[in-house]
Amino acid sequence: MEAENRLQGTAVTGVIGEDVHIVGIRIIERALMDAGIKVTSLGAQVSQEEFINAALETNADAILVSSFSGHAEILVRSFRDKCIEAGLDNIILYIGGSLLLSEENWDQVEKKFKELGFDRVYPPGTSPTRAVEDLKTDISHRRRK
Amino acid sequence: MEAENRLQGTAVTGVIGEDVHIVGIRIIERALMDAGIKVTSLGAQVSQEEFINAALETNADAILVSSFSGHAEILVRSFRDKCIEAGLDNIILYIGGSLLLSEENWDQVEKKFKELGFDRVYPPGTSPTRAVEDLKTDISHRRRK
Amino acid sequence: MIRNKKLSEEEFFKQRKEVLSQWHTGKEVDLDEAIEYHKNLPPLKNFANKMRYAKEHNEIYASTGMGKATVEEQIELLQYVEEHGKADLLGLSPDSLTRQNDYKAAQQGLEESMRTGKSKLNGLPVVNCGVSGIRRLVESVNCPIQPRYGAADARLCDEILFAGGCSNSSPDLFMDFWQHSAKVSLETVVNTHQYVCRLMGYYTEHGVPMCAGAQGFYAAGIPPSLQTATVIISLLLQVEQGVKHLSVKCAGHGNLVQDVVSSKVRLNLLQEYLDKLGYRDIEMFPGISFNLMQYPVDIGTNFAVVFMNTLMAKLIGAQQNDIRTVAEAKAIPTKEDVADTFRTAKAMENFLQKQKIEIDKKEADIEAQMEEKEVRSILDKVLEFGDGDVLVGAAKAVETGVLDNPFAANRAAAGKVLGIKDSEGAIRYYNTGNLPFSKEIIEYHKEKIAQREKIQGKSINYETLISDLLAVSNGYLV
Amino acid sequence: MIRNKKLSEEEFFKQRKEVLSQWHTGKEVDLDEAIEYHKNLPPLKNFANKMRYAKEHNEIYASTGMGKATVEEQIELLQYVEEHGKADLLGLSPDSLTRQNDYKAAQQGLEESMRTGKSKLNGLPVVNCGVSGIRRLVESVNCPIQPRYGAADARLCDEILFAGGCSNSSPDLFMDFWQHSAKVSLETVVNTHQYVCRLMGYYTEHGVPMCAGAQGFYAAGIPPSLQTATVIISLLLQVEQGVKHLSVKCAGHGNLVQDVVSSKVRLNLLQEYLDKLGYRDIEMFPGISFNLMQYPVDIGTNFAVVFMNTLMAKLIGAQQNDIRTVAEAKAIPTKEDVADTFRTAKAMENFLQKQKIEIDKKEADIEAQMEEKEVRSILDKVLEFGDGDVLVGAAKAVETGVLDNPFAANRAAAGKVLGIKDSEGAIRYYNTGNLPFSKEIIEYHKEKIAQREKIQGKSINYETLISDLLAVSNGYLV
Ligand code: B12
Ligand code: B12
Repeated sequence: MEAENRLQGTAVTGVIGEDVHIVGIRIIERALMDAGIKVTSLGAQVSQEEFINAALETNADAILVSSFSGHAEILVRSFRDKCIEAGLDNIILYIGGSLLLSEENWDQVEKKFKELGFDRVYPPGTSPTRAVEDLKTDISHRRRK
Repeated sequence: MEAENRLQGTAVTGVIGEDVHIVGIRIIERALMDAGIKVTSLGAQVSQEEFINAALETNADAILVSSFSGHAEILVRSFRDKCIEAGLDNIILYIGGSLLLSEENWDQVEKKFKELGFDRVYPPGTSPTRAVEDLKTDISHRRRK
Repeated sequence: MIRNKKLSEEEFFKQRKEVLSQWHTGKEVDLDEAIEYHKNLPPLKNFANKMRYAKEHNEIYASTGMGKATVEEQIELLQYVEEHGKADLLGLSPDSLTRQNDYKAAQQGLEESMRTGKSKLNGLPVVNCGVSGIRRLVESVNCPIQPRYGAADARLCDEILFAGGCSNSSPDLFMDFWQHSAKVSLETVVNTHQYVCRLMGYYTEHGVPMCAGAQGFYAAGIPPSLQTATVIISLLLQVEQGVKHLSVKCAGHGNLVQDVVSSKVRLNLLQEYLDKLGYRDIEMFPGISFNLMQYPVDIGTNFAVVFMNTLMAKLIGAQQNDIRTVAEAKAIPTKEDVADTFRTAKAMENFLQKQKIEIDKKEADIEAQMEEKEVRSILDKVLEFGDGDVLVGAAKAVETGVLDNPFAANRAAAGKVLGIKDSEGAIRYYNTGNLPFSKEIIEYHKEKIAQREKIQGKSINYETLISDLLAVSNGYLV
Repeated sequence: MIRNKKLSEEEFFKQRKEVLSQWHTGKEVDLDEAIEYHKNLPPLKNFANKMRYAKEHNEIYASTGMGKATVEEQIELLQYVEEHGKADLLGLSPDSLTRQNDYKAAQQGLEESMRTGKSKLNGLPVVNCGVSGIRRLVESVNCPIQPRYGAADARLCDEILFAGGCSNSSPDLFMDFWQHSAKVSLETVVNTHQYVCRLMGYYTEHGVPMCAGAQGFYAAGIPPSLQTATVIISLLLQVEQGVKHLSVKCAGHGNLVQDVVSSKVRLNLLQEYLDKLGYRDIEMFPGISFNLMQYPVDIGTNFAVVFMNTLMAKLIGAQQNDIRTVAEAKAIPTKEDVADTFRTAKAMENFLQKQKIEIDKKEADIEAQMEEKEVRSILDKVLEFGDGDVLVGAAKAVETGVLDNPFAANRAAAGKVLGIKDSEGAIRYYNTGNLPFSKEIIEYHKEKIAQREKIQGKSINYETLISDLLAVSNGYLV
């Protein structure tokens, strides 16, 4: 327990595409920082390239993408591939927010974005604590590899 | 047209069974009277026998049964047969109100009560005018026979 | 013979034997054991206690009727509504055969429901379920369960409900006489109600607070003063038999000034008559319902009705927000219907709880003055008729139309009084029938109606009456 | 260079050429023809006219955004809502690619939506649909269609909307600068907004009333004075360019005294500054929205939110009741979602229209005094900064945090100010950042917060901030 609490990590956060919905990710960022994770916050309207460059610069463990516009499916196409191309081999990728335009079965949404290369997918209303716990676990796994 | 307007008839009205929902039928009665139909109003909590006796006494063209309790199906069982037994051979039978306990497809409800011997079946929210028009038509048919 | 006088213990227990023998479950009722049972329930399962808690904490509780044909279905419903509807009070509606004391037919319905697994009754056959059935309900949830029904003779049903752990009832004289039975006499209803109240008084005297209450009668479309008069009469019957906790209900019609005023007038005059007639230490809990003749079929309009009901509750300082579910117009509501409705009401209550809003004071003063005069005219006439005995007077008042109701199911109502909305949606007397009103009062109402005719540019007729009755159901106030 | 000065006709038409060449549909816009087109529309299809009608008839109109990817889908939506939602105003939300001027990507989305028959955009790609597309919408319904969106650069989109027959827009300086773009500069947004307002002024001067308006910024969780200051600045930009009809919007937070007061203060101070700066004959239409950070997921709570919004609208005398559909938290609402919500709002409005209710006057007076002082402090500082020019001052105020917003998407915001609820649900300054407030003001807010801490018996922290932001979404006020 002790060890886990001291465990640190670094993450890049932002809202992808033309999207300005900033509040959800702000809340997540704050929780991550409180948990001792170093956060590079890119804010709203961030492109895939900006995410990747920031991750390279900060040697990040994870990229946390937020999206509320309903255009996520289009906006994250081949994001994982580009990460790998840039040398971010086993970087942790999360996505959360209001991902699709119409209300759909959550399991299906999750499956879709996992296929698009994300390790974890979060619906609206996700508790920050959950995201923090997940990230801590995933970072410790990643580092043990 | 003229003739039709002067056409009269007599009807017995009431709420069947243990049911006290009196307002719907009061509104219908008033409309019938305004249209020149003689109404014998039995009020609430009327038994099958009371309906039949009143119809015999007044030589009625029609019996209008109202029911809101949701117990209508049980309460009107063999009503048509009893009418025939009592000599009310081709009396017009209407029923209206909130007939069943759960929301069901109206067509089905209508079918059910037609099978139970009613000539016409009316849902909640029926306009009094519609009932009056129907009754005038049916009485004129009946009298022509 | 009608008399507003407490039943002697002897009379009461004599009658009680007879009552309990009406159906075999009557044998299950043991008064001393029941009192012990109540004393061992958590304090906030007691209805009066919960009402007092609400009053002290400035809370408003949604309440409504809810009834299924079997104890199992009823438990499922109550638990669902408690959890998903965030309910503070739960309801229990007996079916209409039980209300009419046809326990045999109710038994058939119960058995058929159990056999088919489908509810064949419009409520719970309480008497057939017996004391043990009701206790299973009471023990399955945390909230108090509020029996909600009217009946000409609820004696056995209430015996079983109380012994089962319920701690309130509405032995509402005029509601039950006029609205819930077609042929019964006032004398009979007075007797059965005195019995029930005597029973509630007995529990109360033995340390179990029982809460009674009244709303008068189903007064959609009728100005409030007539309802207020009947409420006060009903409550005077209750307190005479030893009831100490009263739920004083009011039917809103949608004009908030009128609705708030009528609740205030009701509470003030009740206190006045209680004092005058010497009843002490009576606790009152105001409640309100939006009294429609027909609930909206459209779901959107239904939510708007719940909202008005809650706003009324806030403005009058009610503990009980007496609502109907958003499926009311259709059929017996499902558990989801009830829970959705309760959850909305709860959120509205939460949003309104601490707000500082009020009705226009000047308008309210005029309205209150007139309404007080009207109620006093009726009640003083009733007391005069009865030579000080409010029930003796009530009997004569019904005969002469001094107490009246145009939409009574019971034949014993003059049925002359009619109401109509004014231009702002308050209900006015269109026809005062035989109400003992002064010229001033009659003129006041006439003027309000004339004002509407002027504004709308057309005169009022029977069509207007009907359209007024159905206005709110269609999404309008006037 | 920033200046609050009317664009000369020359400058305007020069810039206009450029704007219209950004996408091929720009060619369709012919200003003189468009003015004729407007003049031939029924008068009540004009937004300002309809607002005036509402004001004169004491009516409240529900309004909300609604957008589908194709003209056909949008027509279906609007007609459905007009009929089944009993709507008085219809909405039109452009998609977010269009808002960001990415007309190419929007074109792809449009084509894909047409091909698949499934909406692939979060709104209508207005520019791609062109003038003829918008006219088909306008002609398919009876209500005015209200474009509802924010964008850093809406010049082309508004050109097309106006030429298509729409007669209002919200060139809302701070909303668009802070909320609708991450990287744009204030100068750019000022310029684009001056252009749009000059265009609206042009129509107005040529006999077609165009209604602009502002809400300031998306101020969930932030006390009203800051929003009021930004609203007034936005509106001063608008009137300088020739706009004569203003929709003055306010974001309610749920405490009715505060919400009503902030609308009043906004209108009064706006009038004061208009007079002071010499703008005449400006018509104002108040509107209100319940400004939540997160709309409730639960349908019941959602209806309660619509109800609060409508109650606010009634209490402030709004013409526009700016609501969200009951599906807001989930996804782009279906036509049924919109119609259900509108129908409820309509019934609520009908029920409330003639009611005589009001907020507590004493409380309101104190609140109004403080809020006026706050707004004056900010605006006077802005004018001081700008040497009388409100926009020059605004630029400096943003830099120094005299105008601030903690939840801006734009990086250009000090982000120091924070709000928190007091014990009655009014929003107070938890942190006043660099706002130029007197000690009296700061103490007032501190005291209110201390009062809450005392009542709740615990001190306020970041968790409280978040739970306050989400309280209404979960069915509570505080
Ligand atoms: C506030 C808001 C706005 C504000 C944004 C202000 C700002 N700068 O942030 C404004 C008014 C500017 C706006 C604009 C628009 N919006 Co908007 N908006 C909202 C609203 C009301 C709230 C969103 C929000 O901030 N919630 C608060 C946070 C705390 O919510 P949350 O979901 O619980 O957040 C948690 C999780 O999502 C999770 N999470 C989020 N991201 C991530 C990422 C990771 C990695 C993890 C682990 C977790 C995580 O953690 C968060 C914290 O607990 C929603 C509707 C709603 N939900 O009520 C619509 C909504 C998101 N908007 C929508 C739309 C379409 C738009 C517009 C296109 C136009 C329009 N129709 O209004 C424009 C787009 C502008 C643009 N260019 O992007 C749609 C999206 C539709 C869809 N997805 O299908 C919504 C759902 C409304 C709707 N029903 O139509 N909007
Ligand atoms: C008012 C009312 C009462 C009042 C009745 C007052 C009175 N004396 O009339 C009181 C409070 C006493 C009452 C009691 C009960 N009620 Co009740 N009541 C209602 C309510 C709110 C309105 C009914 C009404 O009068 N509508 C006004 C008229 C004008 O409506 P209408 O339907 O549009 O009427 C037209 C048509 O129906 C048609 N029509 C009707 N009959 C006929 C007949 C013919 C021949 C024709 C041509 C046309 C016709 O014409 C009418 C005029 O246009 C309804 C719910 C609702 N609809 O909103 C429940 C409702 C009818 N009640 C119901 C129930 C269950 C009860 C109770 C058992 C207990 C309870 N749960 O409340 C008790 C039963 C008491 C008893 N012994 O019968 C249920 C019935 C359930 C079902 N059918 O499945 C309803 C639907 C409520 C619900 N959702 O649970 N009730």
